[in-house]
Amino acid sequence: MATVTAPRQSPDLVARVVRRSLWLMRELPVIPLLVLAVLTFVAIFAPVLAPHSELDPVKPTKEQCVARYEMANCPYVDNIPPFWLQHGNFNVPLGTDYLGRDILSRLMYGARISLVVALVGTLAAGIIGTWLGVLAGYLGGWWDQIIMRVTDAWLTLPSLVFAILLSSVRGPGLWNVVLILMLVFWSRYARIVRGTVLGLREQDFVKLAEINGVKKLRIIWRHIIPNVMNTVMVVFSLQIGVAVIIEASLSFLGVGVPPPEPSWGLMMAQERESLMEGRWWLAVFPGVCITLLVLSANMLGDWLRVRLDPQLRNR
Amino acid sequence: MRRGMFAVVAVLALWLVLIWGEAATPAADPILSGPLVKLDIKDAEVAAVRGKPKGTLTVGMHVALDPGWLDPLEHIPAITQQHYDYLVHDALIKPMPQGELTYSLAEHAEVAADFTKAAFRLRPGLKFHDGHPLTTADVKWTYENYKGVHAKTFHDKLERIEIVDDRTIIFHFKGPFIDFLDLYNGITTGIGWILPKHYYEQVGRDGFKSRPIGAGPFKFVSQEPGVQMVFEAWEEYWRRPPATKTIMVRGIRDLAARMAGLQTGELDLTYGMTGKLLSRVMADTKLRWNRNFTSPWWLVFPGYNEPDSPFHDKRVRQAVSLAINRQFLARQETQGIGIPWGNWISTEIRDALRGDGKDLPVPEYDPEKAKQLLAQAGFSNGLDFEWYVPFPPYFDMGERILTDLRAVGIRSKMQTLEGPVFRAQVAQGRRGYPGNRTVVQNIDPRPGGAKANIGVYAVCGSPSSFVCEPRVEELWAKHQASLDLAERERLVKEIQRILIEEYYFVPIYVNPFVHAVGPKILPEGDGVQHYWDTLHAPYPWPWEVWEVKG
Amino acid sequence: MGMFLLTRAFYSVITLWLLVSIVFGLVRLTGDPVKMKAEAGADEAYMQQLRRDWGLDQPVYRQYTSFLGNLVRGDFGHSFTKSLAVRTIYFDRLPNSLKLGLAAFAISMLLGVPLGMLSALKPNTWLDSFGKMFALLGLSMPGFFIGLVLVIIFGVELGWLPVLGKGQSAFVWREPFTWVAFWFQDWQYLAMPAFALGWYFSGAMLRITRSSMLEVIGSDYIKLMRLKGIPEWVVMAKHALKNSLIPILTLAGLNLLVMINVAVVVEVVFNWPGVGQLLYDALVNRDFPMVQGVVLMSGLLIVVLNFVIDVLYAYTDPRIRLSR
Amino acid sequence: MPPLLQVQDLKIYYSGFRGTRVVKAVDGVSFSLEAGETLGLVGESGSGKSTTCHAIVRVLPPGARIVGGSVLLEGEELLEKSPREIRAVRGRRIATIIQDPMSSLDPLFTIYDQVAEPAYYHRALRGRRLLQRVQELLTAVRIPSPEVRMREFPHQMSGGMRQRIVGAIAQAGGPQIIIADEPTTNLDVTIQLQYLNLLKDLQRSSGVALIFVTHNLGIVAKMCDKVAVMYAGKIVEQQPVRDLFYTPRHPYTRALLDSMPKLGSKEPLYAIPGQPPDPAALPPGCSFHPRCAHALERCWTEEPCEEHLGDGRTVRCWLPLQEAKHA
Repeated sequence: MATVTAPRQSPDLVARVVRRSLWLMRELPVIPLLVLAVLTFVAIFAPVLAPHSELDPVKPTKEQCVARYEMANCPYVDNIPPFWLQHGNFNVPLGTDYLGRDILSRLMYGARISLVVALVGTLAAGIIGTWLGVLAGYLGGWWDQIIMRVTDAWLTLPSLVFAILLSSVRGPGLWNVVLILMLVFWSRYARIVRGTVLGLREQDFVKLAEINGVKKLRIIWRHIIPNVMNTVMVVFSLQIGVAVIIEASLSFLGVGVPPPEPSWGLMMAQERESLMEGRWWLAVFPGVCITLLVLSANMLGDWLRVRLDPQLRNR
Repeated sequence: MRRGMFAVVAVLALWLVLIWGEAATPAADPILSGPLVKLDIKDAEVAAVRGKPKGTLTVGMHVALDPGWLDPLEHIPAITQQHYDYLVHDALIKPMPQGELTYSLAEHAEVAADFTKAAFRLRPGLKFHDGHPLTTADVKWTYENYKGVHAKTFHDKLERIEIVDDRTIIFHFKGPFIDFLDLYNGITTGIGWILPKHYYEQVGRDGFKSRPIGAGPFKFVSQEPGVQMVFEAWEEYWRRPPATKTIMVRGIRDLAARMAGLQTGELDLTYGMTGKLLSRVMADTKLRWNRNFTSPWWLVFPGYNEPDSPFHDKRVRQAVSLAINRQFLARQETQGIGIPWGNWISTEIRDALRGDGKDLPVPEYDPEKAKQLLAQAGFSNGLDFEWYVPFPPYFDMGERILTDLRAVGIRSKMQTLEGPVFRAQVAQGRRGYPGNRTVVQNIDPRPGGAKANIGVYAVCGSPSSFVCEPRVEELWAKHQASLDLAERERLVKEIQRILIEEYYFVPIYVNPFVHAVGPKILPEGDGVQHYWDTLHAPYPWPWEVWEVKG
Repeated sequence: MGMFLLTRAFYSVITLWLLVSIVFGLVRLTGDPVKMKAEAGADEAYMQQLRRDWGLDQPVYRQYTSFLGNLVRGDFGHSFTKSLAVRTIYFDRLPNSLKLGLAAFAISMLLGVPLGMLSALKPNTWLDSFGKMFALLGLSMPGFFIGLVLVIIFGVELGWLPVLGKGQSAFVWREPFTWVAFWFQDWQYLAMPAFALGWYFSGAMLRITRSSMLEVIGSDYIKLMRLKGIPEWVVMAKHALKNSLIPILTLAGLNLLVMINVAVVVEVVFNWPGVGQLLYDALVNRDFPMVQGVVLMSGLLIVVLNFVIDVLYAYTDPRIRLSR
Repeated sequence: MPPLLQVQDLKIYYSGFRGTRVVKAVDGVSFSLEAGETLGLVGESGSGKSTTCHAIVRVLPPGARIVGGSVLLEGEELLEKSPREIRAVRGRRIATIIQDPMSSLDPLFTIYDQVAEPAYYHRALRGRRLLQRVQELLTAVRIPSPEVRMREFPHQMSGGMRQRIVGAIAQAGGPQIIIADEPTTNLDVTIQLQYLNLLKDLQRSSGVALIFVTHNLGIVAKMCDKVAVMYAGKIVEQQPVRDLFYTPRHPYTRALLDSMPKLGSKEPLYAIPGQPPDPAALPPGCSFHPRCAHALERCWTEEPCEEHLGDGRTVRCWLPLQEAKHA
């Protein structure tokens, strides 16, 4: 009945590395990571990778001008379709917009805006929210009451409404969007971190430090903060997707990143009318980019959540 | 054959009698004693035949609807409100296709030669929608209770109002009030539109806004604030019964949605169809469209006269003008129907200089020269300014201009504001824009002569001042002091020339405010264009003449 | 339990007061609202008069106290751009939003809850993967993108559905015969916005249903139920559902409120004249009394709902109900 | 006549999502049980005891599959029954008591609801008779004033009471076998004793067979007729309880016995060296060899077969202990 299994030998190194990486591949969400990596790469190296300027029209040839406008000389040719459609060409692979600008280049620079806004905004919110959450949870008493009541009031406002409200105070602009994201999202960290800290405060290593007379700030710094980092990481990864959507929505509604910057949401808003003309790609390309980015961020976030903090449910 | 001839003669005779009768009435008894200003007020056309109203006209407005528009007492200076004034209310005199001043509720008007008195006589038998008679008491009450734009001017200048009888009223002013008829003329301000005293006092401000009545051709039926308003023909309107039974106005800001509505027949009339979808409007054989030239676009540089502003240098302002490819811009934005123009005031306006080369040259497009000028002004690497603020919702056009500017090295980003916010900032003039690195793109089809536009934007004392120059001030002071109309005209034209030649205003092209109508609108073919005959009107009033298929 | 509810009620009031103050403060930060009413050529006197009309010539603390006082009386002030009382406009728009919100809510529940339950019952199967992907996509696609894609396909290409507003039917408070008819008319207008709005929330519903069902199903008492040999559907319908219902209903309630009050993006994309569009219009037009009104109404409803959930929670869970 | 319950070569594997990782949780388990008999199933946590029990009534966590073997209840194959048929076995013929009394009752339903359910579905009792039956059951497990307590909710009961209620639920369907999966782990020692006595009494009065899962050898000695020792998914030794304690044949059993504290002894306790094996990565050969003091070369490579020693005794070892006297 008992069959003899393979003899125990030291497997050779190559096989081990291969096995190990195969195992990692199974565990890691490969596709989302790949998408994120590509988008980040594109965002960082947009000036090198982009075939054209994101703000200036692509210089047309004389033939194009004649064909399109019956003019020998024109500043740009608008609404060139993507290369697989009739009249498309590989110089502008995804075509041009109504101002003759290369869509591919605009999408590449758009990745920059989305990522910078979402990352910086979420990070800043994370720092503020974590500190407030730690203070509320660890110090307790009035600190807790005041911080948590403000947090509750803050959370009452749906995030998009709050963001629009703030944007009407601050006006449009990339860094204003970052500020808005920070102001909107800190409360989510504060609420969750506080809960985690309440649990930590009762743990023996904290009690021990307290008995030994370690200063509060030092306890927070040495014992509390490192232990809430898992929670913070998970919330962070899940908030990034939301932040990207909020930025796109604000720009779509015309209160976010101002033109002519190529924010994806803005690109969609500007080309809404082109849908009626059958030029669906103008609005769909940026939409697909947003969806890909958010989807990847969310999948990564889910994976992190399972890995780092199974208790944390849909927040 | 003989019978036909006879009929023609009979009709001719009848027509002559009518003409005679029409011509006879204005020679009524004078109200004021003493010398009078010679007024050019046209007579109203009263329909002889009274037909039955039929059909529904659905209008797609490109802005959200404001119930406040139904109350002229709190009139805002936006021309959009006149859309509703003309529906529900009526004025003593108002612009009509016949002329800028046309008799409506009044059948006779006089202004004393020293501009200190004005008198009106109402038509006999006027009524409000509820059947209550409209008398001079309502006219007086409306004047005294007016709170809207220019209210202070009216109240400060008024000495007293004298009611001679139910149909005759005299306004006595403290001093000469030269602009009185321009302002009382049912446009620019709301004070000319007569409201029912008894009803307004009964229901109050909010009540009136939610259910207004007036003396206009259409009765208010219902509204969803911001979404839609429904009006119904009032067959007892003095001039004629409206030809359309129901007018429904819907607020749809999105151009694509208005386009879709037109094509599906959900909308019969839309405005502001310029931009990305114009070619589609033009291509659709079911639709009829036309341009309706309102006024030229212009750029202005708030704070240009401060030394640290990059636009302080005339060469930079000139470079901006040279950088704009007006021909191509008009082609992209308006399919080539916008006319590149050299003045910032519309040619339809009294005393305006023409900008097509007759009085002022069409501005040229020369990016190389623009770059040279910039380099001479010390901006050889180009310059960045803070905001480009286009007139809403012409954001595409704004970005096109911004792209032209980028091509010569003038770079910026665009601030997209909604209508009220944009207008409010313009209203504050230079103070509406912090810093002095902003370019504003505006348009203002303002009736009341070229002096009205200059008085608002180009003199130091105006709250909305963008230009403040000693040379202009001097000429303006002379203009204000003068009672000689010919000299006033000469001065106004001189000011316009300075403003353009110094590039304080950079005109672009005359805006064709394109409207489109669906197949339901009568008459068939291009006859529909006569609805737009009223001078200075971007919208097709009077509404009582609109005909649709039943 | 009395003590518990009293504390919760007190917290709710504090939260509301803070919310009101935050909104009031933010709105004051935006500068002089009167300037928004002015236009080129408007004179200072006109603006002064407006300022007096709206009580803006008072010092800030007086404005604040009278603002609070008015709120307590249910008076949200007058809209700047729509010229009527904020309350009137809000309640005129509310039926439209309710119609859209309820339809989207129904979609989110009908898609989200059963799919979530199925995913939980058959974890790690193709069905679960499909559910996961469906939820993730819904959560990852911005509403305006779903909206635009729907418009392209069903509005422009196929021409099946209208893309313009909510149709002719209207709910008019003054005309009672519209009160019933309104809900049953013009469904073709409702289809796309309701789906665009519903998908996002069905994603959220699916996830919460799945996770809370999984938690319950994994619990010992469900295991014991099965070991007792009780029919599976009884176990699911009676025990598992009742136990996982609290988080599901909490989220559903909040979602419903959000869908009704602040579906800004979808309402803007589809020209749906609801509260969300009202809020957006008010914001971009700097109509601050209107903004305050809508934001406070939505905040108020959420605070009230949270309180109601606490009360219901206390009642359904014997552990709280039977405590002091 | 076949035995009441016969488990033959039962194999249960857990697999990951895409079938990538296979964990042999139960690997070839066989035992049998007669009416009125008590079988003890002993082993460290993770050795497959609970999985075996749950597999008998086919309530398995997601991802677990029965890959082979048979389970015969009075000669009927349970593994081939339809879900509907197996449900009729659960609670009615084989009842189960699970580990945690604190969490095994639904907090939202009354005690009455939960005790009544098996009687409602399996014995088709309704109305007054159902009420009576529940009262009887609660009385039988010595719940004071049952007519009052059965209207209460689980959180109002003490731990011991809850566990007795779970016992009552197990009785409610009138089963032939009760599987008790570590029913006393979370109870205080005195309450443990009470509970075990109660179970013994119930068994005596109703003649039900018991499978008693535990890691506590003391309880085994008190409760069971025969014992099966599990290690890493396999039964390594099976003997009547007395023989097992006096002549353990497998080194693991021996080690377990050695690690029991003995009254009056001051010697340091013996601890089995090493860690319990990771079921996902079992060592080749005999799973116990890394911890075995007597491991041979053979133990590293070849897995021992199950050796039958007569009278239902079995052992899985290349070098069974020969009559080693237990001190």
